[in-house]
Amino acid sequence: MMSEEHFETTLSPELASDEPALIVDVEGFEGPLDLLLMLARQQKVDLAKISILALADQYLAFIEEARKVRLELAADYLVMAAWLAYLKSRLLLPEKEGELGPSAEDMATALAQRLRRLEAIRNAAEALIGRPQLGRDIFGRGAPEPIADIKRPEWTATLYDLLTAYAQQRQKRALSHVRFAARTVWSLAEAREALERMIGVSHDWGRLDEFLISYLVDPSMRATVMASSFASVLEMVREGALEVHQHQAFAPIFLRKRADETGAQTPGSA
Amino acid sequence: MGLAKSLDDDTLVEDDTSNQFPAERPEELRLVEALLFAAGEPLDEKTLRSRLPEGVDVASVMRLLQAEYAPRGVNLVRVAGKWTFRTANDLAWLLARDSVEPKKLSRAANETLAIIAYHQPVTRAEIEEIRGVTVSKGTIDVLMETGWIRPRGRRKAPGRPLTFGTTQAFLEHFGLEAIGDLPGLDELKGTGLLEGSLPSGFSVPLPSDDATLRDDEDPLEPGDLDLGLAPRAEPEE
Amino acid sequence: MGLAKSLDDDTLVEDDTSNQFPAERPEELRLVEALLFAAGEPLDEKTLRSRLPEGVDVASVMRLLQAEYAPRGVNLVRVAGKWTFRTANDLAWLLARDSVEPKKLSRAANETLAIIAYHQPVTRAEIEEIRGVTVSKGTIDVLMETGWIRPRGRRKAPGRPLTFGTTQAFLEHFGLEAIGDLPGLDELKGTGLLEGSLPSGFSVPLPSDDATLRDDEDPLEPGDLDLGLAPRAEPEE
Repeated sequence: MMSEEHFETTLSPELASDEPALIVDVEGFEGPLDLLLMLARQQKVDLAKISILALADQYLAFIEEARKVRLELAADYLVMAAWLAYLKSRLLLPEKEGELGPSAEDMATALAQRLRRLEAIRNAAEALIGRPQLGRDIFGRGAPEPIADIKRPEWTATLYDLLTAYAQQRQKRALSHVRFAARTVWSLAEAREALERMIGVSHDWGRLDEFLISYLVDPSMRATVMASSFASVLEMVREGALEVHQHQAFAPIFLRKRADETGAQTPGSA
Repeated sequence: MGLAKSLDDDTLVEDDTSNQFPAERPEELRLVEALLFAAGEPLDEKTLRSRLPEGVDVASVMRLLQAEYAPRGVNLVRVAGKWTFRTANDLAWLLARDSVEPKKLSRAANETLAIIAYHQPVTRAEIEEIRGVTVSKGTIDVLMETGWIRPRGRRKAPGRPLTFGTTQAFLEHFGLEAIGDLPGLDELKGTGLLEGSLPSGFSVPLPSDDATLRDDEDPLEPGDLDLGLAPRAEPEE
Repeated sequence: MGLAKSLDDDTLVEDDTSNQFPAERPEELRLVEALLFAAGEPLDEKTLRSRLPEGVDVASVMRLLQAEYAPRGVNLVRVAGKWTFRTANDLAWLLARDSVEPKKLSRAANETLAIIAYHQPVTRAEIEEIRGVTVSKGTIDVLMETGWIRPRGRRKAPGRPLTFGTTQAFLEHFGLEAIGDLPGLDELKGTGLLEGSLPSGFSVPLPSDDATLRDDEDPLEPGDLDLGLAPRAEPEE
C-alpha cells in the first residue's frame, strides 16, 4: 500500500490523532476527502475498520484549529464539517424507528467506502506513474527510416478537357494574326554613341537639343531620342566625362565635355 | 556473415556467437525486424501481413522474434495491440540522458488521469465525486495536451456532460498492450471499488477504451470539436 | 525471457532459438544496442565510451555486435566513422511503397494531346506550328507516360522528325470507339466549344489513327525505341 511520505502536507503524519497540528495548511490538501483520508491513515488501521466517529472528531478538531488561526477555509471544508457534525450526532444518538433516509451506519459505511476508493485510485495512480514511461525510461527507435513513398502518377484528363483545350487553342490562333507595327526606339547605346561623337569635338557649352537637332526631325522619334539622350548624359556625368547645367526647370540643358584637370569655368551653378 | 571472420582472439564471447543464427533463420524474421525498425512507430499485425509475402504466419513470427530479442538491450513489445521495438526496461539509467525531461504531472493530474483510465468512460462530475474535490479546467487541459485522454462522447444524462477516455498514445506511453493491463486492475475489480457510486445501471465495472460508445453515451457533436478538445472524432450515425 | 515458453510446436525454427544468446552474452552488447537504437543520430566510439561503464573495449563490442547483426534485417553500419543501425540494404524493396497518385494533365499537355489526336501523324515542329508555342520535351514525356500517344514513324523531311499518333489506350481512356468519333468542326461549333466568326478556310481535320504509314512517313528505326520513349512499339515492316 501507499506510504505516507507522498503527502505534501505540513501536518506531520507522526502526530497522534489527539494532537491537532499547530500549523494548519489546507493548501496541501486536495479537498476535504483528501484531508479525511490523511486523518484516517493516522488511525493506523485498515480503512475498512476505521472509526468514523473518531475520524469526525479529528476532522472537526482540525477545522476548529484552522479557524483559531483565522485561516480562510474553502466552503467545501465547512460543508464537510457540518455534515460530519450531523453524522456524529446521528451516530451518538440511538436510531429512531421509522426514520426516513439512510441510517447513520449506512452513511458512515458510505463515507468509509469513499475513502477506500480514493485510496485505491491513488495507489493505482502511483502504480501507473511508476511504470516505465516512453521517452523517460524506455525509448523507441531514435532515427526511424521513413518508408519511401514512390508515387506513380496516374494521369487523368477528360474528353471535355481535351476538346476545350483544342477548340480554344485553334480559335485563338485563327484570330491572332494581327501584326503590331514595330516601334522605333532610340536605345541608350545609340544615344550615347551619337552624343560622344558630337561632343567630342568641342569644350564649349552647347545645348542638348541643338546637338540632337538632326535626330529630332521625325516627331515620332522626339520622345525616345530626348529620353535616351538625357539618360546617357546623366550616365556620362556620373562617369566624369561630361558636365551638365540647367538654369531652371524646363530651361534648355547645356552640356560640354569635362575639362581634364584644368578646371574650366562653368557659367553659373552646376 | 563474412564479418564473422573478423572476430578474432580477443572476442569476449565464445566463437559460436557469429553463427548463432542458423542458416535456417526464416527470412520472415529479417523482414519483420526491418519493417519494425524502420517504422519507428508500432505496427499492427494486419499492416505487417500486408507488407509481407503471402502466407507468412505473422503471429508465429512475432513470437519467435520476441523471444530472440527478450534478452537484448532492445525488446520487441506489444503496445496498444501493435508491435514495436523498445529499449529494455532495465536500461533507463543508461538512456536517461536522452530524455527530454518530461513535464511532471501534478498530483491532481496524476489522480485524474488514473480515474479516467480505470473508470473510463467517465465524466468530470464522476471524477470529482471520487476525488471529493473539483477538477479544474487546467487539469483537464494539461491531460488533453499530453494526448493521453480524449473526450469520447456525451453521457445520456441531464446536462449531457462529456465523457472522457484514454487514447492509443496513453497505452503507448505507459507500455500497455491493452487497457485491461492497467496495473492493479484485478485487485481493484476484486474489491468492487471500481463500481463506485456511479448511478446504478450506468456503471460498468471494467474500464474500456473501446471507441464504441456505451449505451449511456451519445456521440460528440460538431460543436464539441471546435473546442479543440477532440482531435479527430468520427461522427457515428 | 518467460516468453520463450510460449514457443510451441508450430514454431518455424528449431527450439534453441530462444536460448541462442548464451547467458554469457556480454552486458555491454545490450547497452550498446540500446544506445544506438535510441539515438537520433549515428554515434562515434568516443561518445559510446563516455556512456558505457569504465573499461569497456568499445571496438571489440562493435565488432561482435556487427557480426551478430550482419545476417539480420537490421545491420550495424558505420557511417562517416560513426555507428548506427540501418535496415539491410537488400530489403529496400520492403520499405518502399508504391502509390498511385492521380494527376491532372496540364493545359499544355491537353492541347498537345488534342493536336496529336486530330492532326496525327504529326511531328513536334508541326504541333508547335499549330499551337504557336514551343512544345517542351517534358510535355511529350508526360504524354508518352500516359501511354496515350506513340511515335509511329519518321517524316520524310529534313531532320527526319518523329511523327506521333494516338494509341488504343487513348481511345479507351476517353471512351471513344474510334478516333473518328472525335467531334468535327460542326459539332464543335454546335456544342459552343468553337464560337464567333472563324476565318474562312478554318478547318478541323478528320482524324485517323490508322497504323499504316503515310506516304510521307518512314518506319521507326530500331534506335528510336531505345529512347525509352516508346513503351512497346511494334516495329512495322
